[in-house]
Amino acid sequence: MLDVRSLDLHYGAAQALRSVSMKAEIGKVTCLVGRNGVGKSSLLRAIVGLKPVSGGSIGWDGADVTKMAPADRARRGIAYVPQGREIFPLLTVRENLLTGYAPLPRSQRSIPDEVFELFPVLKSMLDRRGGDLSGGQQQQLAIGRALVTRPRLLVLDEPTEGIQPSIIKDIGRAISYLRDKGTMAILLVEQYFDFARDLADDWVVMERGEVMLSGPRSGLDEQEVRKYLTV
Amino acid sequence: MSAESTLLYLDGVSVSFDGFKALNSLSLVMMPGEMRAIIGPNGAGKTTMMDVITGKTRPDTGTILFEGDTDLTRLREAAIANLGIGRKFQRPTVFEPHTVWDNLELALKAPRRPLKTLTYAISRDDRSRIEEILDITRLSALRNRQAGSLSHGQKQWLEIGMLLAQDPKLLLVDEPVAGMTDAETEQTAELLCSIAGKHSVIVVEHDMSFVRALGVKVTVLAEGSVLAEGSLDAVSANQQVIDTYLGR
Amino acid sequence: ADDTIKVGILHSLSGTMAISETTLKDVMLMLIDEQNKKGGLLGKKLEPVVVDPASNWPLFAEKARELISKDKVSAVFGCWTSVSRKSVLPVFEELNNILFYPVQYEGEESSRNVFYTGAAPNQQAIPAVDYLMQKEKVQRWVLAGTDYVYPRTTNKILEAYLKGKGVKPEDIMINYTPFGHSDWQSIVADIKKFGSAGKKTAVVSTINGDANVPFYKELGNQGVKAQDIPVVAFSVGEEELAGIDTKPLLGHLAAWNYFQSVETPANSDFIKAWKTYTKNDKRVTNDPMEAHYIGFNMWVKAVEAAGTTEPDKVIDAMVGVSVPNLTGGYSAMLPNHHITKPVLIGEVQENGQFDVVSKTSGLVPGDEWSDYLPDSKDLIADWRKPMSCGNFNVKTGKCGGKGS
Amino acid sequence: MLLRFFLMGLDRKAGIVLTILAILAVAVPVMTLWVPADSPFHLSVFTVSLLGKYLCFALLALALDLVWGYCGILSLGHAAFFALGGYAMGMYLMRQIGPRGVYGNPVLPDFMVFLNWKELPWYWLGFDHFWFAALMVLVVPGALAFAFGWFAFRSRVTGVYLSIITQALTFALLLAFFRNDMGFGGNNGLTDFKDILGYDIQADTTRVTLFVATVAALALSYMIASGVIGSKLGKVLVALRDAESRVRFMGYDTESYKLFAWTLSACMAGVAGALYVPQVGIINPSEFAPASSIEAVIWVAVGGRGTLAGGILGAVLVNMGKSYFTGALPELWLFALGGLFVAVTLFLPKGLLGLGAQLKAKLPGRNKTSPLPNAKTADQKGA
Amino acid sequence: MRRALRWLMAVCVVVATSTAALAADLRPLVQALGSGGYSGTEKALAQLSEAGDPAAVPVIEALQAGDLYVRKADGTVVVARKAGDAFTLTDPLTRAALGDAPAAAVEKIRINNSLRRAISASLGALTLMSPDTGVRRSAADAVFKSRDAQALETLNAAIAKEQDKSVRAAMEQARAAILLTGEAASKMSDAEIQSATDTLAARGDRDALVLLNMVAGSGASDVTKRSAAAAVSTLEQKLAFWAALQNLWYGLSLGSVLLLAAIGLAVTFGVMGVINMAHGEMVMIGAYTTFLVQEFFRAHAPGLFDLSILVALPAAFIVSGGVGIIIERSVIRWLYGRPLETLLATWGLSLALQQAVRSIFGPTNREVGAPSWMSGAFELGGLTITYGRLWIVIFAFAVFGALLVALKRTWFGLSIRAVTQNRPMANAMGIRTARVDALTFGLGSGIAGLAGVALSQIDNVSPNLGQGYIIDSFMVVVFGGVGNLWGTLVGALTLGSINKFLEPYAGAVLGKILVLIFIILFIQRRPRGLFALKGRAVEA
Ligand SMILES: Nc1ncnc2c1ncn2[C@@H]1O[C@H](COP(=O)(O)OP(=O)(O)OP(=O)(O)O)[C@@H](O)[C@H]1O
Ligand SMILES: Nc1ncnc2c1ncn2[C@@H]1O[C@H](COP(=O)(O)OP(=O)(O)OP(=O)(O)O)[C@@H](O)[C@H]1O
Ligand SMILES: NC(N)=O
Ligand SMILES: [Mg+2]
Ligand SMILES: [Mg+2]
Repeated sequence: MLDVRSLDLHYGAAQALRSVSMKAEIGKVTCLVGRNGVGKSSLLRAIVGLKPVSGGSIGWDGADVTKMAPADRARRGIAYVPQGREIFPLLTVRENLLTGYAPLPRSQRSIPDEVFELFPVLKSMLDRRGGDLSGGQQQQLAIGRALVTRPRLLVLDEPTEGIQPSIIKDIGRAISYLRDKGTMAILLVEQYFDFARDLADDWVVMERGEVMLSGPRSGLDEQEVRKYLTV
Repeated sequence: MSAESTLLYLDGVSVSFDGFKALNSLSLVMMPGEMRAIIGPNGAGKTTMMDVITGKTRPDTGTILFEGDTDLTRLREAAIANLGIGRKFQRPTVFEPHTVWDNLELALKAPRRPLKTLTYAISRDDRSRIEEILDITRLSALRNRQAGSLSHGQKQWLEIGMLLAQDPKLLLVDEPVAGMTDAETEQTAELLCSIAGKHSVIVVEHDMSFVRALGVKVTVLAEGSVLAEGSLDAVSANQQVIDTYLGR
Repeated sequence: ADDTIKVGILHSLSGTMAISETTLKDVMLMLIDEQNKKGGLLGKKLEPVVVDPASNWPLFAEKARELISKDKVSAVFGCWTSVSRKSVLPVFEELNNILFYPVQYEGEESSRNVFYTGAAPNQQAIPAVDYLMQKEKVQRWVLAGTDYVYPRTTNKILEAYLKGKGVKPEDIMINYTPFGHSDWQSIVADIKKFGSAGKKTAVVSTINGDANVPFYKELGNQGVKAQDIPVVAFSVGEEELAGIDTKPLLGHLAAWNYFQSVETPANSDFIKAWKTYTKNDKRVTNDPMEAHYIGFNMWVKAVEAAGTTEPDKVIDAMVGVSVPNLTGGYSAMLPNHHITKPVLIGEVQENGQFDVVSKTSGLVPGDEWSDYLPDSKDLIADWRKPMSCGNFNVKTGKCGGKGS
Repeated sequence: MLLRFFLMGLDRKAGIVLTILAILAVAVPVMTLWVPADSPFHLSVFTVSLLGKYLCFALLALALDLVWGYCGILSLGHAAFFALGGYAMGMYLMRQIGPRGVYGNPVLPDFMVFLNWKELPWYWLGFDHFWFAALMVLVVPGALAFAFGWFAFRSRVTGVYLSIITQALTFALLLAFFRNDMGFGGNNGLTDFKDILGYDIQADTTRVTLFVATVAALALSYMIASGVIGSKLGKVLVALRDAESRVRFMGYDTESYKLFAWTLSACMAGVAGALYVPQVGIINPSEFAPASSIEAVIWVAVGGRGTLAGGILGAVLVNMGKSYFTGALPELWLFALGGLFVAVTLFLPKGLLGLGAQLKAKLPGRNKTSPLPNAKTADQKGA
Repeated sequence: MRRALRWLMAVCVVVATSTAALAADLRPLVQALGSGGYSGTEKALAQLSEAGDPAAVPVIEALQAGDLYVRKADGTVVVARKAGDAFTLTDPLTRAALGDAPAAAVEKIRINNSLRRAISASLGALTLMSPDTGVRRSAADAVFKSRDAQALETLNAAIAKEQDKSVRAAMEQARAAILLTGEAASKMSDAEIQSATDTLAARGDRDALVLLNMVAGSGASDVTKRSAAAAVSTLEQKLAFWAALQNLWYGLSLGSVLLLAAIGLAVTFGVMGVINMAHGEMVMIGAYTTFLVQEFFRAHAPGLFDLSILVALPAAFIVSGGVGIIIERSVIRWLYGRPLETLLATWGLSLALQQAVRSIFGPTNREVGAPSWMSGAFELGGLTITYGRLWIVIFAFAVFGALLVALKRTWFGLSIRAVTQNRPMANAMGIRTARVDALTFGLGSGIAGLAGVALSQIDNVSPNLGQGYIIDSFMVVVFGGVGNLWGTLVGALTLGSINKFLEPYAGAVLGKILVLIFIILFIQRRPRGLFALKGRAVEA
């Protein structure tokens, strides 16, 4: 289980997160929503270790990973699909996927079938450079790459951005499939509310660097959540 | 169809990368004041089409005319932009070291020659225009922030603002609402509708509710050429479009 | 303080010239140290002031100025390249101080404030060519040099000299290479080719320090033997050879005014002192070091004669001063501020030393204005009063070059 | 309009820089020429020349910062323009020697005489007039920069490719000027100057005047540079530094913008070189050495890139350090200087001028900043 | 038939004279070697070889080796070999031991170039009959060079006796050389002249050309001249062809040197994006490591000196690589994402490293020797190929190949590329970027160290070594296209060849200028280098 406690985070002098606490459980999809610039991506970056925090703690699987390097968190099963894709532009699609081997022992180093089932286009473009792909294709690659690491915590930052509707649906199905396997905690940041609503087991709603609401879907009023997303 | 009286005229445009045809004899016509939504699978060639129009990529074959007689394939990017073609990129690209205000000031319609910019002094009109855009994009409070420190969505807005400031005849808008909340999406749709008429707009989006809100003719691109064209409802009913794009 | 006499040392300790000049700084420190052990000069201790002009020519001028006006040195020993000397020259003239310049150079200069203790072209190049012509019966000449003023001028003089001796233009090949040139394959091949016309051929090398090691390595590898095509060099001494395996180079030549291998008591003392001073048994000595040795001793003697370190007095006292050199004779300061030197030709030995195969019978006086260049053959320098002129024209009888 | 242009660039920083320069321009002559030599306030002529040299380098650094700091063109060949300006001035000074050369030839410089040149090459004509030489100081580097930039920018040569061809340019010039056949004195260069505009070049008053001229040139260049930077053109430059193609899509012809800044910068560098030569007394091809250009880049980096004043500060401090260390620590100074460069990059990422901003940023948010790349590259890089 | 008869007669003469001469007759001649300076020695040597007694061979060899001394006390010429501080003396002719003598008691008989030539000539003449094939062959070569007419008779005899085909050919060439250039030429028949020129022309090398040229320009008969001139022109054509090939080889060889120098930079700069001004110093450190390794061999295992380079290779890789890792961990790692600042820091490091080496090893050149298998040259057709260059070419390609495999085919290579393209994301994928960075920089530096080993064979080992290569290396990497190893390969070879192609026409200086201008113009046409990466992936 991911357990974030009173996290503070700064960009220079500006504070982006204020005492943020939240949880994400295995076998559940936790949806993090909020308007532009409230700090969702910042929180995810803190969780995967790309942005050092200035206070608070991040627990994963019972261990404190607050100070751990991103690579070590990846080795503990945390995988990240960043906002803006961040694929390796000059590596081929295949090589991009292979980078997912890094945290795996040699015996497990293979690309899971579900990657190509989910994103058949990747299969046909294995030798194309990642940077040459279209925006949506890159997004698919970024998700596929994360899946190669066999994560137990999958952190997704707006994974549907730029993706065609049919594949969004596929991604939705994939996420529920992964959740239903029950081995993975999924933390999803999503602006596309309908998509999020269909998947969310738990909600976390942020505003101006703070968590305003959180809890299981059953316990929260959807209108309440939406309120934080309107202008 | 003749190119006269059209704003933008694409005929038989093909582009290939190392043998891969990103655009395959694409033809498309835009009238002055028209707004068009373009949808299509990832990799269909939508962004490539904008690259070709704006001079970023040179087509292998095909005709691209602006306002009936200007051959865009011969012009460099800056010249094309100066004809009145503005663009918002799929990935928000803003001038990160500059403040939000300066970003808009740079985008603002004004002479582009070096010596003119050297002696440029901002006028009252220009000032109020920027204020207005800040207002529209809800960035007023962030006007002195460095663009580099904006969040993803904020940058999207800034880029839309820059496009407005440029005041082009033709706006090419690549995925404007990616990363926006549903409410913002609606606003953006309204915004685009309000500028159409005076301007021509090509919008690329995957968000169907947004496309629906625009309420304009839709062109579906697939594998580098036009698959279907018509109202959103019409194309949505097209089985091919459903299979390759919308899904079930 | 006033109880010491300061001596400036202006040699590059970093940059491209450090490789050559650092040794000269060391030898100056040793000479000053020895002089102090002997009781100093005029009852005062000598104090060396070392600065690093870093192989940067304008910095040479700046440092010279600093030594003279800030440190108030009585004389400066320094420079290696001609351009560094050219750079400091106006400074020494303006501030009226003394520079001892220890390296062989192209000539065509005589300043009241500079004493040239290295060889002028007639003290190195011409005798070397004479030797090859007479002893090796050389008829065909390759003049190979680094592309800068010293080689250019020297080659100009040699070309004129050779032509004067009846060498045909097609028997002279001139080749220039950039500083630090390291790929000598084609040039060595060209030399071999040029040498295959059936006439005895030799190479006269004015290749600058750095480029020599790769040059000689290539000569060795391509099997250019001294017996077939001898190379005589003017810038290759013991120090340069220390970096090369000399076995394949046996018999190639160098012309200098001093070799470490010369067996005289003065020289063995000097070598011993040098090895002791540097605490390194393998350190070699070379010609510019001897030049500093001579220059320093001349200065000491002149200061003693003048009873002061005041530059004007010392400059006047310098002319005519004669001190022992390391090759068993005396070198004297001439009125043109150049000195008399013996010219030695040495052949490279397996141990990296030179075996002297020829020595001029007497001392050769340094000729500042070459007799082989049309515009300088009428010029002489004589810094004695009342002439006191660096470019006196014997034809017009006027000071100031050709005049007009 | 011109006035407004200059005023535009006048912020607080410019005020400080110009004030310091003004003080120098007044105090240095007074302290050198009128304060008695035994007074502690007396400045020796030696120091004045040294200061003059630093300020010439400062002008070069300023010119470089204009293109590097603001247009992102890392020139590794800027010393070429400096040297060309220097040669233009050197040629004038050579011609001023007249019959006072060692061979007494009234027309030919000494090096031409002893290499048997018969007449002055055509490109030396006119350099006996100061006005012509002064014009060439601007025109030669400017024209070379214009031609080079015109091709390079149009071909969209950017980044390291541009840097390396600027280096190739200066290296080629170095080798060319080494050649005696070029008629610029080969490796020995031009030296032994006698006077400038009829005044003895070694006279104290001349030296002080040259110093004041350097200060004035630096001040004027600073005003021009900061005027340019403060204008909208300056903003375009900064914008294209990081996102050139984006600027193009907005309708700006980025090539002409770069060309403008590049040529302006080259002219400034040329002026710096022209002022440098009479003060150090020699110009030789080693000024073209790639290392000279890299050193200039280093000054800017040390002072703070993209700040204008930083270049000036860096050039003066590094060169003062060099002057001092080469005298005080002749055997170790490279460690000191090398260490300084490393330390600046590690501890002052924005250079000396960035120190203030850095401290300010540190104070309120006592957070540990990431040692790894700034968040910026983490998020905004990529395809 | 008539010729055979003449040879037979000649043999008889030779045998007669050699039996007639006795060791006792040689004694005064040997003694004369020690007096009269160079010219005295030379005269005595001439008489000694005229005597034609093989017994003189060891004496002359001792003279050549510098082992012949004069005992000061009585002026006797002795063979002296150094034994500790003193010399062990033996009689040059009888080899009888003559006891020891202190260094001061003997004086070396010095030789100069003309003596060396005379020695080779007389040794050649005297050893033509040696039982050892190798000795006979070099004797023939020596006679060919000396063209000593006195050797003619011996030569004829030797040819008659010679069984070995190639030695015989060499002897015949020597004979032809003597005949054509000596006085005999005027007495020869046209056919004989023709056959002699043919023999020489068949040799087909520059030495033959020299001779034929001499003949063509000499005072010989018109027929001789004409036939020589004809041979000259065919030979010249042939040589011109080989010269063109040779030039190609020079280009390849210079290209390999550039490749070696640049390839480490292709990693630290091309792949990692560090503007590594200290690259040259890594090369230098490799060269100094070679020096240290050789010092060790010289001191402890002089017999194994030929292996020193093989030991130096891994040593240099480790030392330079280690220094690289230290630099990366202490400085570079703070600078990722700020590529321009790496220029400043590595420039500072480069200054400090140069000075450090200067302080430790002194400013002057250090001697790095060539193992025997890297010395000298061999002929391949009309090409002269030096072993040193050949090995460098092979080595450069080997290093290139190994690096290519490492980067393209291994997990480490993939991590390197991932990390350098997007460091934070690679880290988030689980790649330990710190380690990869350190190892990558270490790899680049280590390769630079390897280059240092190779360059130590052809260049100065001095603190400035690296400075001489840094600019060329950057040119190569950029010309080829940053980040593309193949570009570096092709770039290096192209620039090397162009340089060598231009050099003969333009001279080294102008040639270099032209190459630089070529690079500038080329980059205008291909603004991202020869092997430019294209497409969206790079533009963004
Ligand atoms: N590199 C940065 N430097 C300074 N401030 C930053 C930086 N990145 C983000 N911020 C600021 O931190 C705040 C939170 O940003 P964050 O990216 O976490 O927002 P977000 O919730 O993900 O928004 P979006 O929905 O637009 O992606 C924003 O106000 C943003 O301006
Ligand atoms: N430089 C290139 N090299 C190879 N393939 C390329 C290159 N540029 C584009 N492509 C390919 O061309 C196709 C069209 O890409 P484009 O970006 O135009 O698609 P798109 O319609 O904008 O997709 P999306 O909706 O995902 O943004 C894609 O399959 C892409 O992989
Ligand atoms: N004077 C010389 N050797 O440059
Ligand atoms: Mg975000
Ligand atoms: Mg797209």
